[in-house]
Amino acid sequence: MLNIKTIDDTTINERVYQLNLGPQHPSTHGVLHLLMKLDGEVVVEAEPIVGYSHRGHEKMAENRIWEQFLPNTSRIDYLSGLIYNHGYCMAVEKLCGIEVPERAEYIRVITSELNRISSHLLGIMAFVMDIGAFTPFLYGWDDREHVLDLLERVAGSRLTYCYNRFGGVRNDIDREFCDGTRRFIDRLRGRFSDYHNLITENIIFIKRTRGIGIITEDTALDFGVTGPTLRGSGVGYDVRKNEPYSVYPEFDFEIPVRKEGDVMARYQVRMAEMEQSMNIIEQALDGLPQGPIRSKVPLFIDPPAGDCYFAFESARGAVGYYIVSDGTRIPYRIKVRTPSFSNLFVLTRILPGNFIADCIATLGSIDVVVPEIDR
Amino acid sequence: MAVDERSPICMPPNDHSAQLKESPAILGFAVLQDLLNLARVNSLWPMTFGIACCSIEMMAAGMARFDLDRFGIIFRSTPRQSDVMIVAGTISHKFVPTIKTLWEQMPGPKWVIAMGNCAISGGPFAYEGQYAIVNGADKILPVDIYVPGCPPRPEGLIQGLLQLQKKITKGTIDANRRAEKAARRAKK
Amino acid sequence: MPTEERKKLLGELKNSLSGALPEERIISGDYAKTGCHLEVRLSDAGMLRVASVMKEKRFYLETITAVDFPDSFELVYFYSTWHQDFCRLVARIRISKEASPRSVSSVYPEAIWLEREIYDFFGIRFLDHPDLRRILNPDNADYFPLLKSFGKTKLTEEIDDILC
Amino acid sequence: MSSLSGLKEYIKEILTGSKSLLIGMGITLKRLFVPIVTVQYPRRKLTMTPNFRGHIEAIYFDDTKSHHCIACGLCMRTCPSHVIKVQGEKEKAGERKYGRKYYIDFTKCSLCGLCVDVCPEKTLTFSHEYELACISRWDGVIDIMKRLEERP
Amino acid sequence: MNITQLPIIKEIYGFLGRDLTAAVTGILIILVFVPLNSAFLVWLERKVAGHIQLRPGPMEVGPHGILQTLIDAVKLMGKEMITPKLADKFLFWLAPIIIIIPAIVCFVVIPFSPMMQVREMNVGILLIFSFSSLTVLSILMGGWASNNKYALIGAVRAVAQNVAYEIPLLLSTMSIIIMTNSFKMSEITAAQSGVWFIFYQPVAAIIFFISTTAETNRAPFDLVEAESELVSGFHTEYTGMRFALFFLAEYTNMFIAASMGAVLFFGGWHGPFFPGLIWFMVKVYILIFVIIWVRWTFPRLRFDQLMNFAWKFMIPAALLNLMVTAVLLKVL
Repeated sequence: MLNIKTIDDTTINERVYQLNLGPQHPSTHGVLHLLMKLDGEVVVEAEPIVGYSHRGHEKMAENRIWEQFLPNTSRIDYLSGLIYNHGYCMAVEKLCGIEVPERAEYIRVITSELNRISSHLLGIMAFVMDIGAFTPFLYGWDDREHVLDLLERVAGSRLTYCYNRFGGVRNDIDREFCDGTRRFIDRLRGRFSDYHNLITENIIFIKRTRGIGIITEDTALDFGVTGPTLRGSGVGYDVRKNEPYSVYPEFDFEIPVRKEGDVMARYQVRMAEMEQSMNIIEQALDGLPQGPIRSKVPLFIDPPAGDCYFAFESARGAVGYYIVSDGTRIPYRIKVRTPSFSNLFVLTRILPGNFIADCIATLGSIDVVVPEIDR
Repeated sequence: MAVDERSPICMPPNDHSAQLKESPAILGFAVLQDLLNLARVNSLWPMTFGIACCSIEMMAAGMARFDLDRFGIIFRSTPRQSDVMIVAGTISHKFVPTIKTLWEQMPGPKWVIAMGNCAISGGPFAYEGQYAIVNGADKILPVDIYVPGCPPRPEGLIQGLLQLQKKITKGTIDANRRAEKAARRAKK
Repeated sequence: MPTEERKKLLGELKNSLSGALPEERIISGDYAKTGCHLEVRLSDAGMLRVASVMKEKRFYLETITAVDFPDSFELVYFYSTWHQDFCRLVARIRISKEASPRSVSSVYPEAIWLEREIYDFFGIRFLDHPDLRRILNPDNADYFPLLKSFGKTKLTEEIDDILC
Repeated sequence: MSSLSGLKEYIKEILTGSKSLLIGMGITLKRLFVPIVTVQYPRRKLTMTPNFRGHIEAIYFDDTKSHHCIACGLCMRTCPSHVIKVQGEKEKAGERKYGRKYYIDFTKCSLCGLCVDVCPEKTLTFSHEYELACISRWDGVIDIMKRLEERP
Repeated sequence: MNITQLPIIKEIYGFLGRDLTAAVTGILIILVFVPLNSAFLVWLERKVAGHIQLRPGPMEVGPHGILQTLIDAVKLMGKEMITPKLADKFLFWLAPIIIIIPAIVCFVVIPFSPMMQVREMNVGILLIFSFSSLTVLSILMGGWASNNKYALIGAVRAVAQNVAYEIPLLLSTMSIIIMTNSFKMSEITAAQSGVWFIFYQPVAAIIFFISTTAETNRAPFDLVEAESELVSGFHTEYTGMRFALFFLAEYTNMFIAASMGAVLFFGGWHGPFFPGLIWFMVKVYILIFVIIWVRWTFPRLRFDQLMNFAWKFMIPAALLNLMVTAVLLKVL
């Protein structure tokens, strides 16, 4: 019924041999370990082994007051740290019933979407590099540096942000940020044709990605796959649309969906999502209200006893914070549902029967961030 | 420098800077040694070895904006062909054997840079009750340069690499190793 | 957001759930406060039945987690839909500290890793689990870190040295 | 006829494929002549934005010719990783305390800015320092008061 | 003044005979030229790659980093040489030495200019082909002896790839050979004094270019050392100078392939105004630039696609081309 097997040394014979891909390997995006059984170059079984960057985030939450977990959230998934920041703040605000000024929500959405663009740029380009083209990676980074400049301007750091606060955000955005964002969006739109010519329409790229690593809808249901990986399989599920939070309902945007479920589809979904993010940012900048950026919140919050689940969409899929409070200043339990954890486990189902090169492409197209899996 | 006895910031047990003296020239080989050192500092090849957040900034340092290739620094994917190990990220207990193996696989002379606060001291993850991480790469590797920051900017890493170049050309590393050897011999 | 359709879906869900679990309590949740539309409190090993009902309705298993309360564990299962009319269901079960609950991994393969993680963190052993090993911590670890009784370990001592 | 149409497809694919390859090469050739974007770091440096977060430092106020730290210890308590150590003393009994010593261990800081936020006297800010590489782990311990004195 | 008029040279001539002297001096020149040339090529590659990627490439060592690769070589000499414990020690030691032999021998027959050819042979092209297929032997030896799975996969890939691409390479060259009726490099060059062969044989030129790229294991055919799949392929376990020899051989092979291309299709040393040597070098470096440019543009092929491409497209196309050439030659 389940074709999930774990790799067992005893079944190795002369024909089949074992290959450890990782934990240190150029294409495992950090310290992922793929244990594979190979017949020639064809994968017979594959098992991801995780935990090499387990840092105990959840235990740490139980040792700190609510505010002190804030910097950690952006280190769970360092590529979309602001989105995690945003989500954690919203979860705690939901638990405590804190109102957030509208301007703050707009700023949060703008920064989150910028972060999503930067994450997708890196994700796509790293995936293209895994396929063997090195130059697009640098072009993507060139664009990404502009996003990072913008985010550094408002949030103060390039990668691991701690920008959102309970009840608002830390700094207001200025005119230069707004203008810079618009300039960046124009620039990135111009660059898209280059990317399409250089990558999407390249015959080698198409040959390498079409029909590879297919995740069907049923497989996705079995494994709880979310995010662009799911939307490449023909399901238009996006937390921003299906379960709206923040001020997302006020914006007009689409959820890009591809039917094929292969590596190419996931790549295309990410490309289209960047365009949608740019639309959201433009609308948010146009409708940016005036007003305070942070509501009155006590220095240290004391949430009421109770629990709540809050879901939001990071660049990799549906994230959930399950928060249990016992009424003290210290969280009783914080569980983070991270999308890469579920997305990665699909590999055991879809990798067997593929070549090593396809495994690398599939892994790249799922776009995992290892500390997010390991927490 | 200690503030008081219950200081949360533990001060160094002994002064490290005392060891970092200029190296005396080794007999007639000083010129050769200098030439080799010059070659070494100008082609420090780090290993493609990212663990966590800092690895992204490490990549950024190699990309178009900062371009490590200007200094002759190119990333090699196999430890056999690399000179510098940039420990960029939190080291978990599960990962320690791997790091040690990688370090042993590198051919000498080799150096370590601890990039980011996690690799220096455990950083934000060193809290009471922590069970998963090693607080600092210097617990398992002989770290030469520390680049603090969470994560450090790419410029910070480049500055660290330039510091390492200085340290190599000054010969302080050789001097340290020789001092260690002499101490061991004296013990015997 | 189509509230009418959601009401219909919730009604159907309640029906089929109460068909499968005659003795269990099904409560409407307060979405604005807890983030869940429906809450099921299980008293015994009903999680497999809930899981198969949810699978039939094409819900996906969002996550499984455990909470270590002073006298018992609480296992929490979150299910939600991909449909436009969004709906989230939470199933809770209180188990004693020594109990071995049944695994839902035969219905949702995703649960294999999620339950391994719970075992890794809390030491809860799931019955009928195909591959119950450590997942995040080293294989030879002898601790369950997320237990409230998990105090300072040997590993933490050196960190404490630095802290003060 | 199917094989013929298959052959047609095949040839068409080869032609469009070669065209796409040539277009790709055109893009990289174009970039070969675009000016480089590199900031040649030790020679030229980027200017940091006003919000940039380096390690924290005390603000110099003109009215008191010093900082305003009252050694309340709020920053010490808020810090997630116990980075800050501050000590103050009273000049006379009954007066407010005045911060004398202020150390941060930057090698554990996570740059969250909670200390800056909670400071009641608003005397903390972020420096724009990022070149902090050092050869000893303890060089990361920064004496803020000393930095204030040595300020240009 | 003619260098052969010097008394000392005359004396040596008298002792050794003209041919042998020319051969010895030629080989000495080659031994100096090969490392310097590949150092320059590596620098060129890093520079071109840099500018394609909007960055400057090596800058700090020498003016615009021109001494970078020499410094790298000095460093690699000073590195520890590691032989893995479970490796086949003899083969592991032998592989880097074998790979350098064809790289040097092939230079013997390359006509740099009408005067500058170490040894004129009437089977020049055959010599290059036969020796360059030795490269794959060394790759196989290195990969096998390393006792590393990545290296082994890389080596096995290399063998299959080289076998597959040697056939279209030979077939496309054959269409030139039946046009000139000669295996001599200099005669082929001389036949192009009017029109370059690329205008007669564009299909053969394309096939030749693709196959040499594959033969020299350059992207998009660099499956042998595909970094994202096989870490570093067959030289994963090689350190220091041994690795440098593999690197040297790769770039020298690239030079040989480009000079073959220049001789076969671009008229060798022919060109107006300048001496033959300059024309030859310009043509070779332009070809090398194209190879580098291709490498930094395209993704890598998958292994089965690589083989399909060779057997299902390149070989039929090359055969067809050869047939058409033969028929036309007969008819005209």
